[in-house]
Amino acid sequence: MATSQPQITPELVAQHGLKPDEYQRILDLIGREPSLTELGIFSAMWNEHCSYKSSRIHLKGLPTSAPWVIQGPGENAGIIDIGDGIAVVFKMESHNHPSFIEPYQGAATGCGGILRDVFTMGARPIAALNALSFGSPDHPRTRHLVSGVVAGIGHYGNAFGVPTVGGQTRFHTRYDGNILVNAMAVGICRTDQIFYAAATGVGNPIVYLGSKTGRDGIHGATMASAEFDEGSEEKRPTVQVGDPFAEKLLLEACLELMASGSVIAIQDMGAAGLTCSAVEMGAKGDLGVRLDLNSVPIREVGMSAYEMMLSESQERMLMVLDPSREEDAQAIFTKWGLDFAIVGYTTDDLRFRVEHGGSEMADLPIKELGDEAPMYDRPHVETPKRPVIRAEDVPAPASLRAALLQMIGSPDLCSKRWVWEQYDHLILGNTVQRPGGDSAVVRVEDGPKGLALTCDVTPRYCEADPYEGGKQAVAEAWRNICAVGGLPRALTDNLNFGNPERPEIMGQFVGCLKGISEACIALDFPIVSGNVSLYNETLGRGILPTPTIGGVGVLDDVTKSVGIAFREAGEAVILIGDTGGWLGCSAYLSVMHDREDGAPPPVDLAVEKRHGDFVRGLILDGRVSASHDIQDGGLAVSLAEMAMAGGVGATIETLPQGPAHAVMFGEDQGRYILAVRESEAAGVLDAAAKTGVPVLRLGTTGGHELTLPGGDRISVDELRNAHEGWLPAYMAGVATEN
Amino acid sequence: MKARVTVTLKTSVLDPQGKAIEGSLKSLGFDGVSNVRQGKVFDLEVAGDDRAKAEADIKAMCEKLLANTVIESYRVEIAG
Amino acid sequence: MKARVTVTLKTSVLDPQGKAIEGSLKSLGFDGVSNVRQGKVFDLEVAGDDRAKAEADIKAMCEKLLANTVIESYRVEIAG
Amino acid sequence: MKASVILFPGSNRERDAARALKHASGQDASIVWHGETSLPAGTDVVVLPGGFSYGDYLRCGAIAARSPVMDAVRAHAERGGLVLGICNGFQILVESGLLPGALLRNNHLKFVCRMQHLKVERAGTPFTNGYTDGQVIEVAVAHGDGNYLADVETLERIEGDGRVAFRYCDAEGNVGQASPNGSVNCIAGIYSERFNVLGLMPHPENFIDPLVGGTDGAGLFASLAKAAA
Ligand SMILES: Nc1ncnc2c1ncn2[C@@H]1O[C@H](COP(=O)(O)OP(=O)(O)O)[C@@H](O)[C@H]1O
Ligand SMILES: [Mg+2]
Repeated sequence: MATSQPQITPELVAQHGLKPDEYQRILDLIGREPSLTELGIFSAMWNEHCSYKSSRIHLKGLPTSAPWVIQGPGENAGIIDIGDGIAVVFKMESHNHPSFIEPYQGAATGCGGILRDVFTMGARPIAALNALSFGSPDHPRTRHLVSGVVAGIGHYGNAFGVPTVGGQTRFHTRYDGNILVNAMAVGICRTDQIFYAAATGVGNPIVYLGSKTGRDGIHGATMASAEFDEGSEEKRPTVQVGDPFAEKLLLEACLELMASGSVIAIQDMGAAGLTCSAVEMGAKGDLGVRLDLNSVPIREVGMSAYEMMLSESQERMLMVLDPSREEDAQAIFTKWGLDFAIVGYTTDDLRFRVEHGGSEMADLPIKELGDEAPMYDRPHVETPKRPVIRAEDVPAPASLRAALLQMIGSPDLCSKRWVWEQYDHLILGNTVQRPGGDSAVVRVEDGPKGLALTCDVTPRYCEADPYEGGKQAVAEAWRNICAVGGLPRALTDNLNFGNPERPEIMGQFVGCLKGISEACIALDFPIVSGNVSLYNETLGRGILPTPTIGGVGVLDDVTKSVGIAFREAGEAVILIGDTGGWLGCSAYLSVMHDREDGAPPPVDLAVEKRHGDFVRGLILDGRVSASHDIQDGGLAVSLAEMAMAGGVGATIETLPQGPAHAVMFGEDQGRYILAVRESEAAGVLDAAAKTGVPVLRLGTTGGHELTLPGGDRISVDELRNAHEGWLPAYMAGVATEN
Repeated sequence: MKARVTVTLKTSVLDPQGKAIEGSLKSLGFDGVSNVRQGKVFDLEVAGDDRAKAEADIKAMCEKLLANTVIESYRVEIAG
Repeated sequence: MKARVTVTLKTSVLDPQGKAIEGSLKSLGFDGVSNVRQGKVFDLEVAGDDRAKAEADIKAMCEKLLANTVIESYRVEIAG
Repeated sequence: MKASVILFPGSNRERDAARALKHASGQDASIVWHGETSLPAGTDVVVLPGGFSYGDYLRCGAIAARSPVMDAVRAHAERGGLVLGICNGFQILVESGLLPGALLRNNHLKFVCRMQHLKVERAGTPFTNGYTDGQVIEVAVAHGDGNYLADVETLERIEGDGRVAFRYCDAEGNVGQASPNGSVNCIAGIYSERFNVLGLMPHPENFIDPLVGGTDGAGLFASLAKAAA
């Protein structure tokens, strides 16, 4: 073992985020004191991000299989089979903390990371989505964070060349100190052209591809520590900077290389770059790995083994190559102007050995690095149930008309056009349903298949009742897919929570997961990939529990998909599902009364399934001209969105029983609004009755106004001004500060 | 008073632009060129003739807007 | 040899970025600021120690690539 | 029609362009690497596709404009061959001097992707004989640097010679407030002096299919196919 290494002091161990008992575990495992490089390697492998030590035990229980699932959690991304030999590869990942520190680069590199996860498996990305949670609009940093994050996501996706077709954007004071940036990428490949991380064969070359290694994002605390910092600017940790140009070249080079048949295994370098990727490739393939850092392409002089092993420089890949194809591989990468270097080879000794400057810097048992990582069953307490709020006890607005305008002009319900117009959502020429509706729909190559894609969660509900909130997040994703005519197939999740060492937070996590699992099982909607982000907490205040669900659905004939827009006058407007006027925990309560109390609406999964299947059936039979699910803001907001989208109004003659404001703004689940040709109306109502689906004809489309019972009339233009106004005005408000 | 602010990336921060430009210069035949890094300049005028105050104000502008001090450093020059 | 190239928009060309930045600075309370113009700097190294040749080469780089002489002008400084 | 789509590092709408060309002509376009020094024999139309060649670093299109293949493209244009530059392709054309002026950052400084009406200022060119004079079409823009600018004399010449191909306008065809980027005279695209080179910021290549936003872009490629036939 190399000498001239600093003493491993308790402080140094602590700076590496390792608890004393975890360090003891290391000593027992290797039977000696680790070198500094080894300590760094352990800290990378055993941190929450890589080892999932707080969440693993609970994630085990998730439903992850179905006949169409090719690859569940555990690889770079999940994979499903959509028929005709086509596989869909997708995953969602967070870049929360980096985006709070440097919003533009943080969000950009987040997109880069998730795109890499997808094309590492051999898939060409065809769509991206993003779910964003920001602090209160009044918070001094919010504006700066919004503009930086959106510009960063836009720049990376636009330059890379993937359409960003959907997502969510919310504001809540509980994110003031911890914003959430969850990015999702979706790609396609042939089912027989999928690539995995597991290395095979002894003595095969391990190749480094992509950009050079610098001191990007190296473990802050450690780098700052006096021992080997020499206080020099050079060595201080630096924010990762994304280079979408390099990523685009890496994509093309990798796909070309994969097609040439010379790739045995491939793994992108994400968090703790070289360390995690090399260990994973070896461990998954039951092989040892020997790295020679002298041949790692570096950007800065005098980088230590420690720095190279922990660097998070972007746009890099590790690959096990068929030795006989070395020249062709090299040629492809030279053509694309990317670095290509053989940095090691596979061995049969199940050791992870790292050499630098002629001395051995690390020699560790490769499987134990992952398998023996700590796993905690942290104490958790259930979130106390909240009382159900009766609609009668919630004040009605002076004017429904004014209330609706205020609702659709509120930060969470307003149009997010300002966001998605900064994203190229049309590139590739396959975007059939654009941002602004329920799910986005993208055609798969030249068709006939299409994918329905959405991101959903209602953190308000999860905070009030994690179990119901977890169910609801999955149910809403399912609904958003059914609403465009898609068959929900599988989902990816991004579980964002506070500090798991606090039993209440762990209770939220466990509760949400229970709800999510039940919904996945009931809706035949397995989880194939995901990501956990914990410790989203400032000064002891955690974020709202935010388990973002990324749903993927399939249309066998993409031409059958429908959007939310009323297009024709004289069509029947039909409500699907029961309306009880549930105002507890609703957007109405928070927007109009600045209250977030009460139990959230319960989700009946059997009902969700029945209604979703019914609506999808009608759409695929070509009997529906517009369709929208009912979510935040209730019936009135959904009606307004349908009128605004098509510039066609509607006259509503009939409403469900109950207090008007509860009926208009209540958030009962399992509901949709459909527009169908008058000639279809009777048949649709009849079919619903036969299937046991509650149905009610609300009125008829037409004109340029939304007319409510009792005579309230709002012109589509007035609705649009309220809906489109808030975000641009807010962003134009004051200059964004760094 | 006229002033110039020069904003450059901190040394160890990746500069993809500089990298691409260097590559292009080389392919145009300028082989001897190396370590190309790109930065920004802002030319601006500030009212008043209190040099010290101007300098302080411009520093504040850099901290608040002109430079992203997480990844960039800046220099302020006040013209004669 | 180290050198710095400064590229600025010709005065006749209006500068949307400069204008926007000026607006932001004003709304941040820097009322006295005016005529904000944004430009670029390139720091680079050239091989050899023939100052004149270096200067000529770098001028050529500007003409060929670094500046778009339709809208930009440039200045070359060679560090002592 | 024999079309060649030039592939620069960072181009990302080359497939979209090739698809539109094939849709119009039934023939596959050849994808030509930027390092080539000649075009495939018999090339009728050269297309510089959209994207972020060289990451848009330095200036959009600046580095690509100096790549080897551009000499061949220049020669093709001098022979009177047809050249179409879309978005980043337009930026490359101005950077390479094949078209006058420059494309600056959008006046609002943000990337903008949205549907946009265009007025066909001049039908009957090899690029627009599928349209009528003054026809209003709807396609999309998707760019951060589409703010066209030229000095006064150049601008007068372009306008005087009727070399403005498309202007941004509203649904009724009113030019004025409709520019998504602040470009002078709402210019969305211009021709070379001989009308054989066209550069435009919007993306007709993504509008060839009623299922995906309409077919208003198809006319441009149909025109090319006709001209080259
Ligand atoms: N950050 C974002 N990026 C892209 N699209 C977004 C973003 N935020 C919201 N949207 C789009 O705005 C529309 C409204 O969002 P949302 O209210 O969450 O609808 P839903 O719950 O039906 O997905 C959706 O089409 C969504 O894709
Ligand atoms: Mg919806």
